[in-house]
This record gives sequence, C-alpha cells and structure tokens, in this order.
Amino acid sequence: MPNTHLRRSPLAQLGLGALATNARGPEQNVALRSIPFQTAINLRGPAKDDRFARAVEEIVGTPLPAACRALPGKGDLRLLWLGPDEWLAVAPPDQAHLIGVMESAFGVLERALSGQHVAVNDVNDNYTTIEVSGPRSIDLLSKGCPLDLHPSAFPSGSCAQSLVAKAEVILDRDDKPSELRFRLMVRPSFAEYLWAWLSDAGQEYGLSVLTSP
Amino acid sequence: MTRKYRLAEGGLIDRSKTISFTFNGERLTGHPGDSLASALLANGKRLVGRSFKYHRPRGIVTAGPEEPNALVQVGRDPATDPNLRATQVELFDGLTAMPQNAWPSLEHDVGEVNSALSRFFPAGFYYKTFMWPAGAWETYEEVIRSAAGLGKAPTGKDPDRYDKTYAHCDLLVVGGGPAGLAAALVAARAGARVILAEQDSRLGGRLLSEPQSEIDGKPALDWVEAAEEELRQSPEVRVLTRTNAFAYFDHNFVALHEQVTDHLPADERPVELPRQRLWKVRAKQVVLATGAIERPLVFCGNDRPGVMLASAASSYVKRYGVAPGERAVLFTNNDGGYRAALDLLDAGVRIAAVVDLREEPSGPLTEAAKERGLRILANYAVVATKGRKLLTSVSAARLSGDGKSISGAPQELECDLLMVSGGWNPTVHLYCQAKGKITWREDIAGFVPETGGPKGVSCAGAVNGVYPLGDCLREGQQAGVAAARTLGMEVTESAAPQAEGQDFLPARWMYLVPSTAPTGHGGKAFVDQQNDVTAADLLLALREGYRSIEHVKRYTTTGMGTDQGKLGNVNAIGIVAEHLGKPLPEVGVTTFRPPYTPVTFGAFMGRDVDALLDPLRKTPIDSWHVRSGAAFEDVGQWRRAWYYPKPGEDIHKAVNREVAAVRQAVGIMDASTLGKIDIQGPDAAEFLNRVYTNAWKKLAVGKARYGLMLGEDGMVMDDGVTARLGENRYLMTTTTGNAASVMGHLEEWLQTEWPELKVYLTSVTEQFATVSLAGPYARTVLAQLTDIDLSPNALPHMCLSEGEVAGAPARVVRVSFTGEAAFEINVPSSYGLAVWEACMRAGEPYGITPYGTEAMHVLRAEKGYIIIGQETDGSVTPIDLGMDWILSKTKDYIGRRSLKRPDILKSDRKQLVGLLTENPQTVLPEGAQLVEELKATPPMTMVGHVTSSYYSPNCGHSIALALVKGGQAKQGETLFAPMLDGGRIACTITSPVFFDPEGERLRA
Amino acid sequence: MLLIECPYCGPRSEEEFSYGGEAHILRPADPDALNDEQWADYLFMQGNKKGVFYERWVHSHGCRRWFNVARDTLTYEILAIYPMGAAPPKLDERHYV
Amino acid sequence: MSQRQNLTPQAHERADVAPRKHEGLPLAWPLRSRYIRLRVLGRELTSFAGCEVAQKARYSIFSLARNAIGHHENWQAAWRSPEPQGSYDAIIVGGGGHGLVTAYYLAKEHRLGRIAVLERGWLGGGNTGRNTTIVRSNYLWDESAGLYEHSLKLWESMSQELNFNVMFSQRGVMNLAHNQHDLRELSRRIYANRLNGVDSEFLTPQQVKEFCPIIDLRGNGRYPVLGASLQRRGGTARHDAVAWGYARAADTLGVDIIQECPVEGIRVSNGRVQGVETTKGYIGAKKVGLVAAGHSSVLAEMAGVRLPVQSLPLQALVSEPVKPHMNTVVMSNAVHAYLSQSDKGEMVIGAGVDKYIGYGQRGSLTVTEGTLAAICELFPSLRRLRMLRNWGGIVDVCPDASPIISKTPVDGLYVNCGWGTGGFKATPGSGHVFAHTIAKDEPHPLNEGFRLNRFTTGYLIDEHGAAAVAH
Repeated sequence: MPNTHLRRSPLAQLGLGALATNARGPEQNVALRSIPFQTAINLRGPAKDDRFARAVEEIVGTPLPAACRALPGKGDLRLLWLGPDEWLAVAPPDQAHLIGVMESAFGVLERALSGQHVAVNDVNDNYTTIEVSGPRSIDLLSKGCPLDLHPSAFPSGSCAQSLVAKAEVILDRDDKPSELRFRLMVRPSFAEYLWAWLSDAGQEYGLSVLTSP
Repeated sequence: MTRKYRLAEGGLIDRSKTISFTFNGERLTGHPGDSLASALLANGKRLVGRSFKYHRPRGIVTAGPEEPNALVQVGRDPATDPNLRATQVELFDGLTAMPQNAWPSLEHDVGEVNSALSRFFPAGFYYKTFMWPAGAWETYEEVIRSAAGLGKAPTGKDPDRYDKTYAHCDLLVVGGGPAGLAAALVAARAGARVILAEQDSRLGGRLLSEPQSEIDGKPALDWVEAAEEELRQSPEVRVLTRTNAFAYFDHNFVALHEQVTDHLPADERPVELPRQRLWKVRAKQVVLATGAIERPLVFCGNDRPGVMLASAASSYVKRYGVAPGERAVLFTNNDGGYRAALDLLDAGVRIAAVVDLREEPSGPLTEAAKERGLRILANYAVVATKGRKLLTSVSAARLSGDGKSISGAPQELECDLLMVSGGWNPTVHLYCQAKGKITWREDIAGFVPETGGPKGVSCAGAVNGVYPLGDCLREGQQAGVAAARTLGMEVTESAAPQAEGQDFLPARWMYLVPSTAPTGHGGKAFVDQQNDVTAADLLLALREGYRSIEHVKRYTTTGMGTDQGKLGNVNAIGIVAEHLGKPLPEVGVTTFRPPYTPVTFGAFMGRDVDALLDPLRKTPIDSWHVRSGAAFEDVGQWRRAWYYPKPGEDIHKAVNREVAAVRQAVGIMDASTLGKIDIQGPDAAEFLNRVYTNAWKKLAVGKARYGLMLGEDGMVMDDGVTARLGENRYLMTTTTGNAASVMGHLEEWLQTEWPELKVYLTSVTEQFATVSLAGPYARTVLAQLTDIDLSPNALPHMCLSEGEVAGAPARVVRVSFTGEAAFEINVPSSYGLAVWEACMRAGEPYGITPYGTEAMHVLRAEKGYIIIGQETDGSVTPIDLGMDWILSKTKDYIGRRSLKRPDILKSDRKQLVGLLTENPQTVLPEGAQLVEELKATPPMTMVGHVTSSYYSPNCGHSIALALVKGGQAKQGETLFAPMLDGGRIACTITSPVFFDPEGERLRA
Repeated sequence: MLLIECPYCGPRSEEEFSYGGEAHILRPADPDALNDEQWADYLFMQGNKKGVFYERWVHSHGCRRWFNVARDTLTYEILAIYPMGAAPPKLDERHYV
Repeated sequence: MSQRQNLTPQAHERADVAPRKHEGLPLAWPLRSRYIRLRVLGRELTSFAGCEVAQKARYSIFSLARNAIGHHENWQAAWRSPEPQGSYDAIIVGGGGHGLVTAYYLAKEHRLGRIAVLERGWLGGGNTGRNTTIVRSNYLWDESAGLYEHSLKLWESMSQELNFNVMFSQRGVMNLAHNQHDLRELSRRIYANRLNGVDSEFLTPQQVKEFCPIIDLRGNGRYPVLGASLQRRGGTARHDAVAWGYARAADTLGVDIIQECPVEGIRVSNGRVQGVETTKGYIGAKKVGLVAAGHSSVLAEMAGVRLPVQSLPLQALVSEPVKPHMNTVVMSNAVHAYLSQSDKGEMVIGAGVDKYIGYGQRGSLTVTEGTLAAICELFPSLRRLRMLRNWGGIVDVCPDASPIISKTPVDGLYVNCGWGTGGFKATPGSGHVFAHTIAKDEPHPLNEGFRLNRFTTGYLIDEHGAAAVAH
C-alpha cells in the first residue's frame, strides 16, 4: 500500500499550521482554510442513460445533479456537475478506494451498454481545495470571480467552473447553517498564487486562517 | 489671508472644525466639507493655475468635474497626483496642493511670453513650421515638450494599493441627485438589488446647492437624508459615493471608479483599505440620472480669473458658504442664470449688473431679480474683460438688431466676479457609450437621449433635458418603477415626491457672443479654456478645409483636454454650424469616449501587481530546487529549474557539469510541467490517428510512441510521447508551454468536427509529478526504490510499467529526451517531492546530479532532438525538420493536405541541419543569421539562422542546430555567421545528430 | 464586455470564453480531392461579416463545451445561441455599409 | 554568457550602427523642384495631371508670420471638397493614410490623370487617427524588413516632401525581453535586421535602464527585463498630420478627395472592375484600389473577392498630460503593451486585440485592465497617472500577421489590407508600392511576397512575433 504520509500539500511551503486557528475571530469576517488530499474522481458518461445514472447513484449515493448543482452523497461525498456529460466526485482522503470501485463498476456497465462509453479519472492530486468562509466571502470572491454569487443566483448547493483572479477554479457552495462557505478546487501549481491573492484581497475584511482538517 | 469671503453662515461645512492645508507653499485653512476649490475661494485665492499653451492666468470656473482650469498637483512625490481638479478634491487636514504648468511661480510665469506671441501660435501652427532645416524637428520638439504637459508624474513607485471587484445588480443607478434617488428608492422598495453610484462625496446632486428647495413640503436635504438612510438600511442596496461611473460597455456592463481613502488625511487612511477601487458592474437594468452641466458663453476675455459659471457661484454660496467674489456681474442668456444673482444677493454680495443677451428678459427668476431692483442690461453682451490676475471690470455693449454684432459704445462695469450662464448640456456621455442615440432639442439647445434607446437603459431627470425638480423626481421614480417591472417585480403604485421647480427658459441661444472687433482680431474668446482653443481657432480650421467636426477637434485640439470638452463642445459645434450655415445637429457631435472623468491606472491594475500580476506556477518539487540554490527560468507561467550552480560556478560550468554527469553517471530532472492528457474511449486510437501524423492503431498496451502534431496549415504545432495504458485508454504528453493549447485543440476537433468519435479527454497535467532519471546508472538507482522489473527485456525503451516507487503508486515509462537510458517516474503529484528526495538519497553513491532545463537542452541538441518553439516557430513543417519518416502515407491527419501545397514542397525551404564551427571552442550565438557569401556591409542575403547552440562537453566541441535554405542537400558546405561587431564565424553544415547516432545508449 | 449564455452553464461573462471564428465550416471529407485554391479557401477564407455573423465560442474556463452563436458584429448584440451540429437559425440580415 | 556568445554591450557600442539620419530619397527631388518653381509662379494656376488645381502657398515660419499679420484670414484650404466626377482612371476606396499616399504616388510618380479617393467618413478617421503612432522597421522576415525599411526611409523625409510637419520624432523604439525565449527571438531578429541593413542593437538590462530610466527592471516582478532590442531610427509621428499632409499634397496634384462618400457596391463585368456605387451615385473607374483596413473584406465581398482577414477590435488609450517623463518608445510582447509620451505630454498606450470579430470600434475592459497592469508593473511611477481617453479601432489581421498588397482575381481591382497592428508605420511605403501595383498592374519588388495567393501556395510570412500584440 502507498505510504500516504509521504504526501505533501501544495501549500506546505506557506507554513499555514503556525498561522491557523480553530475558529474565525470576531473581527474577522472571512476565513481561509487549506484542505489538501481530497479524493476527487472525474466521471464522464451519458447523463441521459438511466442505467448509467443508476449505476452512479448506487456507487456515490446520489442521483446525477442538475446543471451547475452539487449534491451530497454517502460518506461526506459530494457529486458536482461540471458539464453536460461530466461530473466530479469529491470526498475525504479516506475514500480513495472509490476510484477502483467506479472503474470496475463502469467497466462492467460499459460492456453492458454497448455503444455507450464511460470514463473515470483519478484526479485527487490534480486539485487542491481552498475553503473560503465567513460573512464577507462573497465580497472577497467577487473581487476576482465574474460569477454572480448572490444567493438568488448562486444558492448553497450551486457549483460552477470559473475564474478567481487568474486561476481556474471549481467553486462549490456548501453553506453551513450559520456560515457562508465556498470550496475552491484549484490546480496545485496555482494554489500558492490563489492563496496569496485571497489573503491579499481579504485583508480589508479581517482574515482568519483556519486549521486544515 | 482675509476671511471676508467666508460667509457668516450657511453651507454644508462643519464650521466647528478648522483644518489646515497648503497651496502653492502657503498655509491656509478651511473646514470639513470644503472642496479645495471652495477653500481657496474662501481664502481669496482667485488665481489658481496657468493655461496649457499660452500660460494665461486662470481661476476657478466651476464647482464640479467639468472644471477646465483649476488643475493642481496634490501630495508629495511619490504619492503625488497631477492634474486633479480642485473642485473635486475634498479638503482634509494636511493636504498639500501646488499649481501646475507655471515657472518659476504661479504669479510670475515666464511661459506667459507665449501669450504675448499668441498671434504666431494659431491652431495647428506646428504643422506649418519647424521643418527647417530637415532633421531639426527633434531639437524643436524638446523645447515644445518641456513647455507642454501639465502636472508632474511621480518619480518613484506608488506606495498605495488598489482594488477591483465585480458586482452584479438588478438595477444600477448612476447619479445620486433627485432623479437617481427617486429611482433607487422605488426599485429598492420593490426588492431589487440596487447599486447607486454618485461621483460626489454626498448624495443630493443639485440639491446640495439648492438647500432652499422643498420636497413633499420639507427641506429638500431632509428628504435626501431620509432617502439615503432608507437605501443604506436596505440589505440589497449598495450606495457608492465618491464613485464615478466612467465607462459603459456592451450588455449593460458599467465600470465605476471609487475613491476609497483619497479624502482622508494620510494618517487616517486605514491600512487595510485600498486607495481606490474599480467596480465592474453587470446590471440587468440601468437608470442614468447623470444630470446636466451648465454651458458657458463664448466671449472675448472669458478666461480671466473671476469668470465663473453661474451655477458654480450658487454652489459656492449655498453648499460651501463662500462668496466667490465681492462685486459680481451676471452674464446670461436665460432665465435660470438669475438664480445665481439672487443667491449671491441673499448672501450679501453686490450685484453690479446683469448683462442679458435676451432682447426682452423675462421668466420667473428674471422677474424676481427685477423686483429686487437688479440693474438689467437687456440685449447686451459682455464684449471684453479686464484685470491681469483677477477680473477688475467687464465691458458690456448693446447688440445690433440681428444680434450678430455690437451697436453702441461699451460701458464698463466694475466687478471681480463675472457669473456666466449659457444654458445647460445634458450629461449624455454614458448614454452614448451605451450606444444610445441622442437628438438635438432646439428649445433647450441641448442634445438629449432619444426615447426608446438600447435595451435595459433609461434616462431620468436633467440628462433628458428635464429641469424642474418635481419633474426630475417623477421621471426618476418612473424609471425605477419601469426597471423593476421589467425584471418582473411587483411594484406598488405610489405618488412621486412632490416639489416645485422651474425651467431655465426662456433663453436666447448664441454660441459666439459678438465683440467690438471681428473674431480673431483682438481679444480671445475661448471655447476650450484648458487647451487654449479660441473661436478664431475654430474658424481658422474651417477656413483651411478641416470641416468635419472631428477634424476641427483634432486640428484645434478643442475638447481634448482633461475635461474632455464638458464645457466647450456644444459651443464649438454651435460655432462651426453657424459658420458653415448648417443646422447644428447636422454638424454632429464627436464621439463620447470613456472615461467620463479620468481614472487612475492603478485602479485598472487593482491587485494584479508584483507577485500577483500573473500566477507563477510551481511544481510539487519546486521547494527542493529552491533549497538547492537552483537558478530558475520562466517557461510560460511555470517556473522551472534552469541549472543548479555550486559555489563558484557560473552557468557554463554548472551546465557542463550537469551534462557530463548525465552521460557518465546519472542525472535527475523535474519534468512535472509536461502537459498530460488522459484519452479514453473506444475511438481513442482513431482519434490519435487523426491528430498525430503517424499511425497509432497498432500500438500495444504498455507501450509508448513519439508523436508529432500539426496545425491544419501543416506547420508543426507540438510533439510528445503518448502511452497506451489500456485497451481504450491513452496518456498523451505535450510540451510544457503548449499543454493548454493542445488540450484546447483536441477538444475543438473532437467536439466540433468529430462528435461521432467516442472519446473523452481529461487534463491530468497536475495529477502527476514526473521525475526523470537518465544516464548509465539510472536503472541502478531506480532499482533500489521499486519492485518493478526494470531490466531491458522487461522494460525496454518506449515501454511502461506500473508499481510502487519509494512508497508511492507509480507509472514508470522508459522514454528519453537525452539519448541516455532514462526512466520517467510518474507519481501522484503530492508524492512528487518524497520520490525525488528518495531518488537523491538512493543516487548519492552514484553521483546523482540534478540537471535543469539548460542541460536538458544541450543533451537533446547533442542528439538532434527538436524543441517546439525553438527549432520551430509556426512556419516549419515536419519535412523541413527532416522528419518525413513520421508522416503516415496511408491515412489522413490534421495538416496533411497543407503539406502538398507548392510552396511547401519547394526544396529551398529552410531545413533543419547541424552546424560545426571552424573553431571547435567557438559557440555560435543563438539567433545568428547565416550567409553563404560575406559582404563588406549589409545588406547580405541570409540563408538561415541558428536555432540552438551550445558547447557540448560530451562531443568536445560546440554544436548548433540551424534552419538553412535547402540545407539538407548542402551537407559539408561552409556558411558564415556575421557578428554584430563586424566579426564572423565560419561553420560547416552537418547532420543534426552529434552524439550516439545509432541510439545504442538510450536502448541500454 | 459580452454576456454570453452558455447553453449548459447559463449566462457568463466574456472572460470565461474563447472565440472560435466562423461556424459551419466543415472539414472536407477528402482533402486530397481539393485543389490548392479550394484547400486555401477552407483553411484561411473565414467569414468576416459586418452584421449577423454565425460563429463558434467555447466556454473555455467553464464547462469547456463548444457552441454556436449568432451575433451582430457591429452592435455586438447576441441574437441566438445553438449547439454544435445544429443548423443555424433563420435570422434577418442586417446591412451595414 | 560567453558560452552562447550572447550579445555583449561592448560588441554593440562599436558595432555598425546605422546612421541616425538618412539622406532624403531621390524620390523627393522632383516634387521639391516643382515647389521651387511654383513659388516663383506664385498663385498662378498650374495644370497637373490634366486638372486645374490652385497651387498652395508653402508653409513656413515666414508664411506663419505673414498670416499672423492678416489675422490668419488668408490661409488657403488644405484641400478642396469636390463633387465626384463621372469616372476616374483610378479610384482609391479609403481616405486613411495608406489610401491618400497611394493616390499621391499614383499622381506623382505614375502620372495617372484622374484619381479620386473616396472616404466613407472623414479623412484619417479610421486607424490612421486611432493608433499609437509608432514607426519602426525592425521586422524579422526579409519581405517585411524590406517594406518597412522602405517606409521608414520615406518617413525620414516626409515633412519636407509634403511641406507639412508630421512631427516624425526618431526617439528610438525598444522591444523588451522578459524570458529566455524572448531573448532568443530578440537576438534572431537583431541579427536579421542588421543583415537587412536595418538598424538594430541589443541592450543589456543596465543599458535599458539608462535609455529609459522609468522602467523597473526587476521590482517584485513577474516580468523582469532581461534585455531589449533598440532601433534608434524608430520613433513616433503625429498621426493626423500624416493624413492631412498627404491629402494636401495629393490635392495639389489634382486628386479629388471626396469625403462622406461610402461605397455601397463595386460593379464588375467580364471579370473586370467597372466602377463603384456610392451614396453620391455611380462612379466609373478603370482601376479600383481598396485600402479600407477593417472594412476591406466587406468591400472586397462586393466584388465577389474573399479575403483571409479578420476584423478585430484593438484598443489604445492616453493618460492626462504630464511634463516630460519618458523619451522613447517601449514595447513588450510578453505583456502586450506599448508606451510612449506624446509631445503634448500624454502617455500613449497601445493595448491588446480583442479575440472576436468586431466592427464596433471598442474593446473589452479586460484588455485595458491587462495592459494597464503590465504598464504599472514595468513603470511603477505611472500607477497614479490617470486614463484620459480610451478608444478602439478595427484592425484587419491576416492569418500570418502580414499584410496583403496585391492584385485580385478581378482585373483592375487591387487590395491593400491585413496590416493588423502594423499599419501606421507602413503608411508611406505601403502607399508607394501599392500605387506601383495599381499603375503597372504588377507588384513592386517590395510587395511581391505580400500577394493574395500566398495563402494558396503556402508562402506565408509569419510575423506574429513582430507584432506588438498577440493576435
């Protein structure tokens, strides 16, 4: 088995541990948190085919989400819509085995669905996650993101691929009852840039760094 | 300085606090709520600047963004701002301002000599002279340049920070005057997301200067205050003051410029706040309530300090509690102008007379003035003014019957303030930028928006040429209701706020006021004060054939100053129209170009500066390179290790050492930046067949192949190795620089041309870190870290195997860009650093040497391998590269047909060759051009150029790759590379492969 | 600053998209059957219409899907958006000199 | 970097730098002598090219003084505003710089009789009056270098040739390199320029700083300056003056310049051009030259000719005027920005091209933001300056970023377009060789490579690297 302790976060250089606290301070209206090593699986397939949709639901515990939406599945998994035939399953690091489950399940399915094809890709390390939370989250993100993130346009449960400053991100809005919360999935090589950008842009709102999970 | 100009009461200033500032080195005082202009006037400072061309003394003309003259330099270098309008600078404690364009001082400016010589400097004079002797222009130019310019640019780096942000709303209201407020209120009550942008520091617009007005029976400013309170309390409303809506883009995208901390003393500016912010607003609906700007009159001597717009004089009295003069004359062509005379009279300022162009002055304000006993000179014009640095008197004379000349002797009226009113120009700038059409309204002599304009935009209030306060409020409310309803919101009908108010009519329109002498024969009537353009200049332009209004503008520079002609343009059009005998609207307007008022470059920059200007992409192993003292080079956005100098080594020594180590022992290289694309699906092989020039259908699982990709124009686009991972699954690698463009190219073809192919593409560039081990000991080193069988039989060249390396899940591919036996270890990128470090430890006994991109370039050049972007430049075909072997003859592929075009088949195209210099130690410069025949001086016929050139320690001599016309057939011939210093390097054309041509080492 | 309605993601700002030039140019099925002029026509002679233009866009920073747009190249008004492979909608010509 | 023998400063200081000034071309002489004659003849009417045209008084310091006494009321119109005749020997469609120069040389060197320039709006109202006025000739490929250098030489004598000060100021043009790839490309271009007889030299970062002290070589920069090429003979000119100067000179030679006369159709029969339909009626023509920049393909289509050009928005902007702050022209490919200071004191900044076809003469805010961020990075002292005006032009771009100056499949119809961002600097040379092409019905040796059918044969002249902005 691979030694997962060998893994290193793309933001390890920043020494965030020393800055991090467990909760956002009272004067701080926005918080950043690095969430490395998430399980991430890119899934491609025919959305319109019921058998495909059912197979996905069986594995991840949620039906395929509608356009620009994300749905929670089993075991803290979220299934994000990325495009008309593309989804991203995101889960905690311990769910990495899902990729094998999917590969074999869809392998079987593909053979059953003659004429259809499905693709599964392990993209765990193709992204890292930065969480932005706090009452000024939308103001902070709007400095770099052209999306309308107002709750009327982008309520909790929405997801989108877009830009934050000059980094491509997948935005996943998953508010807690009392707190706005966005997860930004970004390519590791852009992570330092994005973190620096968010820290700089968030200064005027008071910024906390939260402990990584 | 005397305080007699500050009125005892009135105004929206805080008299309980006195703040100090300096102007022109002199310490002065004012109150919070003052603008720099009002504070200067309060201190009796009437001369504030010098004009651009003639250096004429100039004073404050306006109280707003249209100010042409009172431009000042604020703050100390490097945090200094040139060309700020004193009328818009809010006074704060410690503010320092300097006048501009005057030397040695404002009072005594040697540039004033230009004024004396002005008859030799008509519009466009520079086009007619400075041509002799030929080539002397640059000498003249230096003198002209130093006389031109206004303020000074800072000399150092700006210490301030800037911000920018996107924003979205249902309704954007531009202008926080009565119409804008009414629109915002009603939309906010309907639940709309509203942004209200006001350029001033406070809401209220004209009401700030008309505090006597009443709305719904209460003082107007109480209504403003209540409206502001309500808007600020609404959660979906954002009120932005000090915010200039400066540009209108397509699809209701409006750019705003907010001055966040400029109005605060330096030590009170919160460090966490930016100085200024750019708002990029996408609005579903926009209401433009941008108001109107009073138009001056064009008459002789109209630029003397002390000449001021009538509405500005009212503002200074009413808003700032300042008397802008002691003894005033009003010069007007309309009833509205009398408002200023009455306001000043109320404030205790003497009104010497009213000079009214109208034959029979009438109207409610005129009547009020008559009742107050003001002396009115009807059918009179101001024909001249006197006073050097301040107005001392004006001459007024009776107009002739047709109003086109003067009849009768002028009479002199003593005054230090001449208030001028020539009607109003609706502020249609943004509406025009929104592609709205404007139309000329003869009754008010103004361009107003046509009804039924572009989608999602409406106008309300004075911008529509509607002036009575009650009408403005009603229009504003209607616009707000209409916008909300368009968005499908419920709006409950309610009465608009009620107010009295009147128009400024009747008026008598006159764009050029006649004088005692013909235009241009004495006395200057300025159309554009900032650029010193006179009515005579306009007539000269017309005389010389510059008849289009755009030509007039460009020839005379009218309207091209920092005020962009907000005061002068309509007068200029009027004068041109009159002279050409055309109706005014036929002359037309010049384009309303953004920005409405100037916007700081820093605001566009925002935080895209220094390290945040562009992402610097780092590999998972980057931190190791940094720790090891690597020198880096930027490749696209990536930072790559270039070489690893040891103490005392320069680039050459370091690279020579690295290159030798790879050939003799083992080298390690971070190749994580290569692009990687996962290709899956039953048609994956067919897809590869179409995008690569060679054949892919027979590649076995577990094997890899080099591929060359062309554009449809036949030119080499990218190359890389693609491995077959499974029955229907391939992993393509691309060059570092082209990773994104290749992915885009593949998706484009797949989606737009070949949707029938069952293939999915996924970019996995960053899923993997790639560590490349190369050299005779590469296998030995790797074998210590993995259970994968690395023997040449089990894992031959261009094959791959999966397993674990140093505890990480890994795919090892035998692929070589150095010509040595090499192993590319691909691991999930989070493991990259650990695997690299493990390799370093395992390789230590074997002298493992990290090598950077420079050594990699040398190694591959020894083998004659091309680098995309170095040997190719978008104009090179595979045939040119001698790579015909990779062009399939049995299938079609992108670019194939283009290779058959006649100019592509020619044998004298530039082809890839090797070059060996005569002196083996001499290294050709990259980029050097090659000739067959040397001449004493250029031009010389070039036959090619050096694309790559290095000293090769492994070959013991320098090597170079070059593209040479017909080169493949010219092996052995001698070429020369002329050097820039006159020297030359002789070299011989050879094969591009310099090392191990049989390729035995890489298969080892 | 266009607001483009991605057929999959909804209205998004111009920054998220890349341009793909004229729509409905099909790659010749048999390139060898074309003479040089015809091939050059396919390669380079893209439409450059002033008026209603049928063009391709890709939501490059979003869902990465290609689609077609009918846009007035003078006013920048977007008149229709339709998927790849669909026939262009019938729209009134707009004549500008 | 002796290993690569990269360009060392010493090598350049004593290198064969081209002389700062060139002699006026022989081309200029015939006109000059005519002027001398005309001055003797005074205001007499002289017959030129079969057309009665009032000769114009020369501009000079003396004429200025003389006219000052007369309150400037005796200046003549710089050009007439004639109604179109029924037909012409040649019609040039497009009254920008290139079109006016073409007409000028058709009259002057090729003695064509009746020539008209038809302009849809006002002279010089297109890209001539919208560009950032940079003039240089340091192009990579032989064909481009030949054409632009020919042009640059004409610039050097233009004010005298036209008796109209176009304020050509040879303050030098620097192209910056920000990475190793830039340096390699820069070096290639410098070597090529020098062997083509085009002045070009390499500057080390220190020399860059000396030549333009306001550049921040490193800062905290993402884009450090690693070197630059410098063409000292490059510089700027007053754009409007170029159109006006050539219009005045062409008018003097009898060319009818007709403004506000949009062409609505081109009549072709039997494969030969017959004339043009305009808002002022049909005008016959033996030859028609299209020189309409962004509108070229719209016009060519009227004659059934397709052009491989795309019309894209290109933006530029100026700051408020400030006292002299920089004395050269700086261009940077990597960050898509170019900058100079005008005589009036405005910082003149060229931005990037928008990516989609647009005839709206405006660009996106994103492009402005990107350009100004780059400018602010390279020149941190400019961050507090303020944008005064921002505008857009329509550039016609060819797939290889090189122009087309060519005959077309229609006899008697010629096209000059595809200049992308390079048009202004080429103005005199482009018009000169285009006039030759029209008059002789065959290309001038300098525009042979810029033929329309190169897209068929595959002989492209890829100047993407030379353009200041990415296409």
